Amino acid sequence: MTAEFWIIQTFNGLSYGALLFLLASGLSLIFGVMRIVNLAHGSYFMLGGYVGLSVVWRTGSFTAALVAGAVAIALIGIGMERLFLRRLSGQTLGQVLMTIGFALMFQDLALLIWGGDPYTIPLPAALQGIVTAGALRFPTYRIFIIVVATLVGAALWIVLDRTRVGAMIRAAVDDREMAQGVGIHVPVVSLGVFALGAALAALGGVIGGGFLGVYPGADFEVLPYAFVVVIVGGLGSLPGAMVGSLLVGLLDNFGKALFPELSYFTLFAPMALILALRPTGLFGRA
Amino acid sequence: MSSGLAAPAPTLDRKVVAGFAALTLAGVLAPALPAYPLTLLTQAAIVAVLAMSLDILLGYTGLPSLGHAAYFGIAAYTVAILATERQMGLAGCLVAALLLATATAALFGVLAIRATGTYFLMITLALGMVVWGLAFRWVSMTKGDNGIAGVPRPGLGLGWSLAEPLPFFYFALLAAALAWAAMGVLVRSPFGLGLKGIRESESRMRALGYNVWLHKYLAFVISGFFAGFAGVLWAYYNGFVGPADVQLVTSVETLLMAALGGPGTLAGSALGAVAIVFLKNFVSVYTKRWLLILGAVYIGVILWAPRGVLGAFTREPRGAR
Amino acid sequence: MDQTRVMRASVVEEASPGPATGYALELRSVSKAFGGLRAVDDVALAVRAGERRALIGPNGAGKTTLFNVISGELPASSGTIMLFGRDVTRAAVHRRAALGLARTFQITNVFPSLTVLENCLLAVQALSPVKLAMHRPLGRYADLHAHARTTLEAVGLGGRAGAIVQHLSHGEQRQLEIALALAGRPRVLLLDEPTAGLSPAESQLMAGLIKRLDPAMTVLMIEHDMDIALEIVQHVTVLHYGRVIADGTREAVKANPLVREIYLGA
Amino acid sequence: MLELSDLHTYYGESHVLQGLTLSVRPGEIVTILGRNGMGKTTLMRSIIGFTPPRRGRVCFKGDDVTRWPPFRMVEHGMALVPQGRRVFASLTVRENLEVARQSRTGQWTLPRVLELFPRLGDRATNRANKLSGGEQQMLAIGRALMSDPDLLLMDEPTEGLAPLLVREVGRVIAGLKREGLSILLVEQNLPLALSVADRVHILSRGQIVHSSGPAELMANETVKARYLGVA
Amino acid sequence: MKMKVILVRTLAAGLNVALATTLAVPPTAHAQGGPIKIGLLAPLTGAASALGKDMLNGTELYLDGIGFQAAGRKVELIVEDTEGNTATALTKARKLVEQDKVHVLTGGLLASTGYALHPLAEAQRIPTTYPVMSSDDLTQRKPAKWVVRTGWNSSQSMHVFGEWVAKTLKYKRIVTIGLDYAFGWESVGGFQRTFEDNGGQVIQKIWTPLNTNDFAPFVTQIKREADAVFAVFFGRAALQFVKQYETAGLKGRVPLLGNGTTTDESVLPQMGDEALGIMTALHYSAALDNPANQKFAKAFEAKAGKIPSYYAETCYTNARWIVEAVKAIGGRVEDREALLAALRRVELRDFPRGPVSIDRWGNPVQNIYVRRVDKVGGKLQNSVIATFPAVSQFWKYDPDEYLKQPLYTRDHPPCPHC
Repeated sequence: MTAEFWIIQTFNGLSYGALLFLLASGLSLIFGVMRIVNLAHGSYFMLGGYVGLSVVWRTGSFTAALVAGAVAIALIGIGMERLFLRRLSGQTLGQVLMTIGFALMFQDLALLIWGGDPYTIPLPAALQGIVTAGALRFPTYRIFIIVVATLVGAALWIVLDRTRVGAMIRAAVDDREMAQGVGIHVPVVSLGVFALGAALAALGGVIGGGFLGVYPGADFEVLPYAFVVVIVGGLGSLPGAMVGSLLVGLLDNFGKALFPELSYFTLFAPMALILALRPTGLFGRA
Repeated sequence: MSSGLAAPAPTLDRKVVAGFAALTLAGVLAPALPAYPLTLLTQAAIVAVLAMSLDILLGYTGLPSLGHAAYFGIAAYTVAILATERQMGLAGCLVAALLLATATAALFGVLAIRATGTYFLMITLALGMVVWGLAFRWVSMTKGDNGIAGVPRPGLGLGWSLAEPLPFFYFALLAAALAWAAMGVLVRSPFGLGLKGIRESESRMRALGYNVWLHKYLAFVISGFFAGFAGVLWAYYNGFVGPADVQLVTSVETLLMAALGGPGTLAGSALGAVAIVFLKNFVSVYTKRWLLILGAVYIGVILWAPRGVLGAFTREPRGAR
Repeated sequence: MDQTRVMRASVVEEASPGPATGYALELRSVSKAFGGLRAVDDVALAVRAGERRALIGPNGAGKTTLFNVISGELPASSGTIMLFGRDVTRAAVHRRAALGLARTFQITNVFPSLTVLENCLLAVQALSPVKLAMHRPLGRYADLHAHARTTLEAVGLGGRAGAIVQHLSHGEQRQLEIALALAGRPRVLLLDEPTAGLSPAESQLMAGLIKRLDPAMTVLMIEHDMDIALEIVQHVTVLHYGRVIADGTREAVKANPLVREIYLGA
Repeated sequence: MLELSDLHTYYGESHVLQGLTLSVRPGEIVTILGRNGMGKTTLMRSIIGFTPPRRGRVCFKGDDVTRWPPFRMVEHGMALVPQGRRVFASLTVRENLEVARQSRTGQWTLPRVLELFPRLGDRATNRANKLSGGEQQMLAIGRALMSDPDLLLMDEPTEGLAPLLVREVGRVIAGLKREGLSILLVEQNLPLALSVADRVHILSRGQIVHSSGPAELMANETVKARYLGVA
Repeated sequence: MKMKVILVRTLAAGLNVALATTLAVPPTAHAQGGPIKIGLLAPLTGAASALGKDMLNGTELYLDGIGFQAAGRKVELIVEDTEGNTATALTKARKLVEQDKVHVLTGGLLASTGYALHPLAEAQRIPTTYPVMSSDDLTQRKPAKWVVRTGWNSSQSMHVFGEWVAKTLKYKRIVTIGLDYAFGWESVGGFQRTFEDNGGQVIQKIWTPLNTNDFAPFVTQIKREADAVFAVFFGRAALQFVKQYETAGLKGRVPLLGNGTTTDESVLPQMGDEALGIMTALHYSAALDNPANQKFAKAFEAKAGKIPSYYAETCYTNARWIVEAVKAIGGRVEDREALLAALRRVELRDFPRGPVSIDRWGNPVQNIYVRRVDKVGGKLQNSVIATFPAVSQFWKYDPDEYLKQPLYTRDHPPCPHC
């Protein structure tokens, strides 16, 4: 194992983890504020990719695809929360089962609208190159993913930790009822968080569509990863989602590279270990 | 002691009666059934055992597990590997598979029982994925994504072959009925009442002197045992075991079955299992858009009959969280 | 019946060893802190076997917290808890119950979707190995049923055995709350506001019920209704800010100026 | 200001408030006394909307606000200092105050609240769960004031506080009254309750069993003994 | 209360009645003179649904062309969705055989499904054809009497390709990367065997789990001293791999070779210039220049709006194959033994893929084409650059000797130069 191997694989793991962060941070936020275990979150990722793909086809603009994907899926999320999930407020199991129903429907709708062919989202020329550093070669697009995730993470952190809106969200996480009792429109906050979570997943879907592609089945393929991240990091914790994403990205990558025979075991076993020691995850609170 | 203290004669629950009627009817009608409905009925009987095993946790103890396919799958894999590579017979396969499934549940239980509510959901999901990861990637043992095909139906040495659909149906029906009876006694036993108590109030159970952890743990292990039992039947029924049998979607579907039928009623879980097996396999005959319909049905049931189909007919609300 | 008898014997057996201090329940400088707040602060308490004692104090004085520490729901931050001379400070809740400690809850804590009889059966089988039996339906255990029905009769719920608990009135649920604690034939009983939310008539019934309890049973009760409390107990302990500020006969406590100030602003 | 008529509130099957009627006039402090478990906190929860009454009417500033969601109540000028303080543990002191600020500009601003409770200013960047009980109580009151209320609901603000702090809370309440705030106060500390109240009600088993001025109650040993006292 | 009991009972009872009545098939349905029923298993939902659609379109295209008539009888096509899941495929196969009483069972995607269907076909004695499922052993060490393969097997074209790469391209050191299951193993195994028999060396073998979507951890391991990389992927994995191979900067530095599905027309139109120059081998290319294929490709494009993939061709050919067999026995499909024998006797020269006959293990003997991805008229295509006629699954080896060798797996052939 050369130093080059370690550097490149670490880079691969980081960039994959960055993509996972986009996916998992929304899942974690939604759980934190609303206690909803959203099994349709992978669907947001997939649908976001498809919407982005359609937009690139029409407009040729990757930026437009990012925006349109995030907005469209945010709207879907709003519809789901407002019209369906809210009615089951407080019923964990009912909500879980309902999100499964949605996941199935989204899967079929995607097939109906976009067909079953796999696609990749065409990238703008600027993101296609390779950055070389000595003998090391880093794909520009993977650097881009890391940059986007870093920016999103920083923005989320600033909003959550430094703004009044963020304080309102955390207040709702701490004590939902009392948050209403000090005048916070908790239903609106919830809706906003749900929309934001869906939009982040969709953003991940569009960005992922540039190198993982957009295809049927992507929803349930990424979902376990998102859950592992959230479980390891701790439900409802943004720092947890950050650390969890990187950990999972790296574990997955090195597991595949070093022990291909046990690659999923190397991912899930440490997770089980973490849970055994800290049932609420690294950053979770009971 | 005051008067009239004799224990009431064990009255048979109406659901038990209905269940017996359904089993008997299925048994009587089976020879008249066309082969495919018979096949589906066989499948439903097996999956019903799985759903009921989950209901011990979900409906009776109030622990929603999202990793139940693990024990089912481990048992199925054990049978498949032993039957194809070691030509082991029914008894050997059964014992080995049940031991392994139960042992896995015993191990996972230690990790999972500490958590409650959503955390329990998530931890079982994670543990389920550990097993899936092994099934998928431990290629030398499980043949990875190829799965293990050609699991022979067991010979019973009774002169008739289980390879034919009808004998196998009776075999599966009998096995399912036995499992149902065993679980039925369990949930009506003092231990089973303890589970219901835990579902309703853990703190009170502790105050009464129950070791709540032990009760939950035993329920977890027993539930894994019966899931394993279903897995044994499944391996023989399908003749094929693959990673799809242990994946998240299978666990989710099992949870749906238990929940749709009304958690806390074994017969309800069985009904949920039957309903979903038939729904999946018949809607898909008539339309390519069956997933859409299935999803819509799930959502509809949860919205309008949140306690499940059977639960909607029973008087008492259930403590499913 | 046999199994129940065996169970009783074993309880006594477990409870008897240990140095005899003469107290059924003894607390030595027990404290419980939540973060910076000392909800229970250096409490010493000694209750003789068969004694009836009330624990009073204004809201937030730490009474329920103290109960939770005694029963084991909350671990004590420091101090020692002795049950019949045996140190149970680190024992789990169910271990203490097995030693003969039972409690009721201030907010009714029963099993709402089960029947009254099932509730009581849960309590009856709790201290017997039968609770882990899985091979026979509960209906076959005639002795458990008999015991459960006796207990229900004793608290006046004999006619309601088949009712689902959540359909009971609040008063009946409070009676059941007591029945659950009594079913295990405890030697030390902690009652947390047994009359909370009851009408005056219901409260009187409850008081009567408590008064009729086996005189050998040690009873420690939190009660806000002083009429009721003083009717039942001889001894009163007053808790304020987590500390014991008065301890003695009811007359002595009534006359205590500090107590009067807290309660009446006099 | 606030008029409650014939409120009935249930927790599940349990009938907690059994036809309760009372009113708070502008600038007045009305105190509710009563032992534990008599429905005092439920009353507060019913008014603010956490546990809406099943029957009866809540009128606030002339509007029927029965079953409004709590945040609308707050917008309408009601604020709650809840039992057990319930400050947002993971928020800083400043954030706890900021999130409660209503958009309209009124007389209660962050600087004024910090002026009232200088201790909070010192600890503005500390997380609320690091505060002492007394500080948390100040924060809960300050947080309620940030919405610039016309009516303040205070549920046992002295619970678990040391005597010195109890007096401090009393001073604050008296000060707020001078500002013209209407207050509905649930209290078990009799001296404090009587010192600030204009009128006193005693709640027992979900009903008002005694209403009078504070002086009358002070003098009425029978009522005190029956519903509040040890003897 | 009573009402509810009745409801529950009705539910239970109704279930049985429903089974007994509505689901029952009238006994007259399968008498001689009814339609000839073909049951097709295809993944119409799930990750492989695009391939399933091609399979369905190819089959329908042929049957449309003959007006769903053969040997004077109507032909009925009954399609079942497998979700790309073997367990589901088994259930649906039982449905087709047991409920629909199909005369021929066909379709299926995954090799694992092929092995799982084998015992079913034998037990049910149902004439079965495999147009897609390519696992070697289905027609080698574990052939099934009742199964005829109308498609190909995994190593068949790779034997040709390994030798061709060694002899024509003269590459010496090759890294293989492929999907970690039977199809990948057998494709790599076939390639490695003839490549090494002709002087080449496989210096590294990388296996990727089937659900890999990020290939970076694998691509970045490829040894730099390789003359070329040989890849085995299909569907979206092919799309992702080829794209990520380019993204990692390997394209243009290390030439990419592959098995046929890696650049199959099912994914080729969605690829960009990153696919240009990849050389592969298969028994078909949409760009094949023969009259039958031109006619087929044109008709398929008209029907499906896309160029035909090998999945489309193989199912089109498969449908014709079945119909030819039906015609050969005068439409007496109820005679299963006769139908099976006829299926094994079909030998035609004008399939789109070229002439095909069947060997005694049930596998086609057919042309293998070496192809290169070119851009023609702005579109990517698999241009045929070499043709090897009448290739058997045993290539130039003696069948008996060949069958003494173990099946190609993860570890066989071994990798002495790794």
